[in-house]
Amino acid sequence: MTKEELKLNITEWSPASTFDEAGQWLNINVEANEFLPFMQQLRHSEALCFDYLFCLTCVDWKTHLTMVYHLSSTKFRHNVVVKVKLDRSKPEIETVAHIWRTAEFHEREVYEMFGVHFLNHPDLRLLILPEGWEGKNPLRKDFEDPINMIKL
Amino acid sequence: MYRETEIIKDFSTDGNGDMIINVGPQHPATHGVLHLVITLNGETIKKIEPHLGYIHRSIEKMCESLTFRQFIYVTSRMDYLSAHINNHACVLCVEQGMEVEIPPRAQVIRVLMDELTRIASHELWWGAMAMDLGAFTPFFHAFREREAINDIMEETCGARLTMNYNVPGGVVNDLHPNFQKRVKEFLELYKRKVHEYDELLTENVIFINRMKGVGVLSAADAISYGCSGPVARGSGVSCDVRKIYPYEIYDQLAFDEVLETDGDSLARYKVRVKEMNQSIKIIEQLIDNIPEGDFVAKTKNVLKLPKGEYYQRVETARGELGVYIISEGSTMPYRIKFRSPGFSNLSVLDKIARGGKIADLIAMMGTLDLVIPDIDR
Amino acid sequence: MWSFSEIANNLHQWLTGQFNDTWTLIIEMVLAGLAVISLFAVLGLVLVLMERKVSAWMQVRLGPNRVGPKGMFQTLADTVKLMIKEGVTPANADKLMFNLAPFLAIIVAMLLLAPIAFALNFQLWDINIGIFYIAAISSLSVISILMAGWASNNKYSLLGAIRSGAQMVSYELSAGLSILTIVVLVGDLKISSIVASQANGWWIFKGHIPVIIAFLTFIVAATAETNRAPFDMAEAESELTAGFHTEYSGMKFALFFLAEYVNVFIVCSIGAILFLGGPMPLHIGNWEGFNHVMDYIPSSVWFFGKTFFLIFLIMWVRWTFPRLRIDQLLNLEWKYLLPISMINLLLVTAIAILKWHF
Amino acid sequence: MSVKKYIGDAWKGAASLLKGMRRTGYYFTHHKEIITQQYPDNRNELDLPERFKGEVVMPHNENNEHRCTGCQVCELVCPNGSIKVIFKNDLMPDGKKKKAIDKLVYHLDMCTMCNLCVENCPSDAIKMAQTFEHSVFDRNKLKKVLNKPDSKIMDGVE
Repeated sequence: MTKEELKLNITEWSPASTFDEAGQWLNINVEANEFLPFMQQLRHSEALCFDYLFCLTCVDWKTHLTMVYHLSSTKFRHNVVVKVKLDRSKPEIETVAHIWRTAEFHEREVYEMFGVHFLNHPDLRLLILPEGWEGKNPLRKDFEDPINMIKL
Repeated sequence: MYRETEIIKDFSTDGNGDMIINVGPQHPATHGVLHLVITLNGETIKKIEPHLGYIHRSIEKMCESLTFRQFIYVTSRMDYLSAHINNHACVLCVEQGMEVEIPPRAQVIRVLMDELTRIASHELWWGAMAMDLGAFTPFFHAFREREAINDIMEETCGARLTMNYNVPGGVVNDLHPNFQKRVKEFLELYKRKVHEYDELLTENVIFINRMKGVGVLSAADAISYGCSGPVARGSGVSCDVRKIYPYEIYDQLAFDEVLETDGDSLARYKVRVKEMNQSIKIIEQLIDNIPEGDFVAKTKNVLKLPKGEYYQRVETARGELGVYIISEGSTMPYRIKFRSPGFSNLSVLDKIARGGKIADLIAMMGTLDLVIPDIDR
Repeated sequence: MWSFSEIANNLHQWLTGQFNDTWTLIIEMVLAGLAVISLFAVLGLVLVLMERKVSAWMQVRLGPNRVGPKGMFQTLADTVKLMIKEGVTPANADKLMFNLAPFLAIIVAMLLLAPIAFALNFQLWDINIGIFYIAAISSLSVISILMAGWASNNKYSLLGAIRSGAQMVSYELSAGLSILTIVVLVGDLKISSIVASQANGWWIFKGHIPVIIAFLTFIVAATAETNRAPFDMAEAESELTAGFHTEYSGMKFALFFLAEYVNVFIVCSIGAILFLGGPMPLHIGNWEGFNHVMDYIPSSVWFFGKTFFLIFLIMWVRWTFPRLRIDQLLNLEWKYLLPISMINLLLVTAIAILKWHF
Repeated sequence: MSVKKYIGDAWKGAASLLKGMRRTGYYFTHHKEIITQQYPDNRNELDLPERFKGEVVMPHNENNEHRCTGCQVCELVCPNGSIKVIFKNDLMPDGKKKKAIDKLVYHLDMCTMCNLCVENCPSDAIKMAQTFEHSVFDRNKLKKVLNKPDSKIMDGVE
């Protein structure tokens, strides 16, 4: 499906989501509270069939965090980007690990790097950082580490 | 004297005879600092839990303080076996925002180098995997061909592994005058020696028995776990970025996407071996048809990307590498995310290894082709 | 003609002339012990160098070439290095068993040397149950590996030891059965009579196809029993780091290493004695001139030539094939080798009863 | 399993093993295929390609003059901060003070050989050398001063 068709299809069942067509793919902004049903619909809808989550990350915008999900369909070869705005002081979002299994590792990475809590995640622990780094979120913009960071 | 209790306490953890064993961070089969905590029942694997981060350098954070010209060189250190392809992904992503036309000569040079890198990477994988399985000789035979590629790289790019040959707009310097001759010599060497690979491993009955039916990954799981590259293609999932979302001149080249449907280690092995032949095919098409012209487009000295988001996916030797740049209009990226193929491919290990033997784990890790700095970034 | 047996006889006569019987016996025992130990040292040095050179040439490499002419003293340098290294005993290891295991391995190897015929009429101990003695003693070597694996208090070692236990007990069967084929043909367990029975031709030529099958079975079983690739389950470098000797260092590790190579030598020499005539020269039917020329080659050269040929065969196999998995290893034994060698033994028995062999 | 298949499998397996042994046996007897380079011995014959990136050096001419103006482009462009330019003030014959480099400090231990400094140098003062034996026992020895003592800038380089 092209960008326009995707937009029409998604507006049908999710009128609340907003779109941004600036980049190469269709960007969809979703509210955190309707995020999980939205993603389930993307995955299981016959016409969309977004079965391949190829990138899951988070961006720190200093005022808020944004979760970014890059989805693709191995059947129809169309892509979308789903974005969810999160509160920076208490970021919480539903996990998608049961929809796309790859999210389990990616969410663990985001959890330790940005401190986003994934609700109902099967195994939310530190993956890359050693013990004792809970609560420190190295990829946030205000992270300071005088020992391990070298300022040029 | 005899400390029976201590020994028994050490070996068994929960009273039902399970044994927890640490493979890595220093272990001959992990090829790097991967740490796997394995729960064993006898020789049978019950659970695998990867512990990462031993070589995490936080490249994403580093890139936030480097300019768009500088950060490319850091990415060579992610997947060091396909360093050129990593750089390629980064420059393609930067070029999306630059509105510059890449000269055709530069495109062909980049693709040629990509494919040479791919062969070199698969060559190393082949030898190292054979060594993991206990056959030491193939390792040296594979390195003989790989060394020929490295010499070509050294002559043209000035380095053997982390070439740093790509710049936004083209490549650093023109091909070495000897390049075509050397590549043809390599092609001839490869064709003369490639049958040894079959004789030493592919047709060997011990090898086939070690690989067949080991670590079966279904197509649905491969998609769900986000696998890419030869791992997914071994399960019959068509995911070659060069075919599906072609970049550079890949849409003008004749080559096949290698697919196997068994999903076991042998299928993944076959995909990689056949992929080497496809890369040879691509190089043969291009080596006599390198267009004349500039090798780099004129670009501004200070690079600024317009505000926006850029995503570029390329096919490295290990799978799909994604570079996600968010620019705020300055000379440095606001945020960079590298979607590394190894990270997703590693997550499938627990799924496919359960119920196998320790020796199977070696075969599976070998055919997943993990490069640890790529996973840790 | 110059030969080992003549030297031994002359020495014995000279000693009996000088001392009384008891002292002669004691001195001869000491000399034999020294000879065995020096043979051990020489075998270790030669075989390690041979292995490294063979592997290097198969791997398009040069191999050791820095220490001494053509790298001949490389293993000597390695030995010196291993001797001056610290022999660490892990804190939680069972210290007695841990330190005893390498010595047990080497003692078993030494015991096995006793009945081997290095040349015609040159044996340390021509015991009348020679082959039976070898089969019995060689199964002791698994104990040293189990001891080392258990006492190290290391999970890799334990897994390696258990694997090795399963493997050795299994392969003992087909090795024993293929040895039995020759015993059936000869009708004697004594090494000297087995050798003597091959004066007119080696068993591998005289015994038709069944003996060739027994020979191949024996080579496979021998490789497995000495824990060498492709059957090196107990070490399995890429799986269990170093298997049962993960925790060993310095000279204790060197003893295991030495025992492995001496075991290889011993199984190959047994193979040579049983199937290839041991010290017997190659004779072909009625070619008198040819046979005469062959007789001029000393019997010890024949013996060592055959043994090293078999060792080379085992090394060749080692540097070509990938390792088997433990269950495949046991499948190979119980589903292929054992049935084959049992049927084979029946055939050989029939041949022996009907006197079909040459 | 039929007997025919059992024997056939065993035969095929043995044949594949023999094939591999033939290959290794070939290399065992053909020593001219050996590819080993005897490295420290062949140092004199080693020819590294002229583009090989070994370390950054600053060429001087016979009058102990270099071409570095101290523009600091290399320092700015280096991704790792491995180049540091330290200035001094030269007293010109006409009494004016002129800024010149005192030391161009290069940290080989931090360098990734990306070649950016050499490419961006406006006066071609630095280049890559074809050396690769950099190992030393003390990390401080990898901190190098590229300009020679008492060296001056070449005439006519601005």
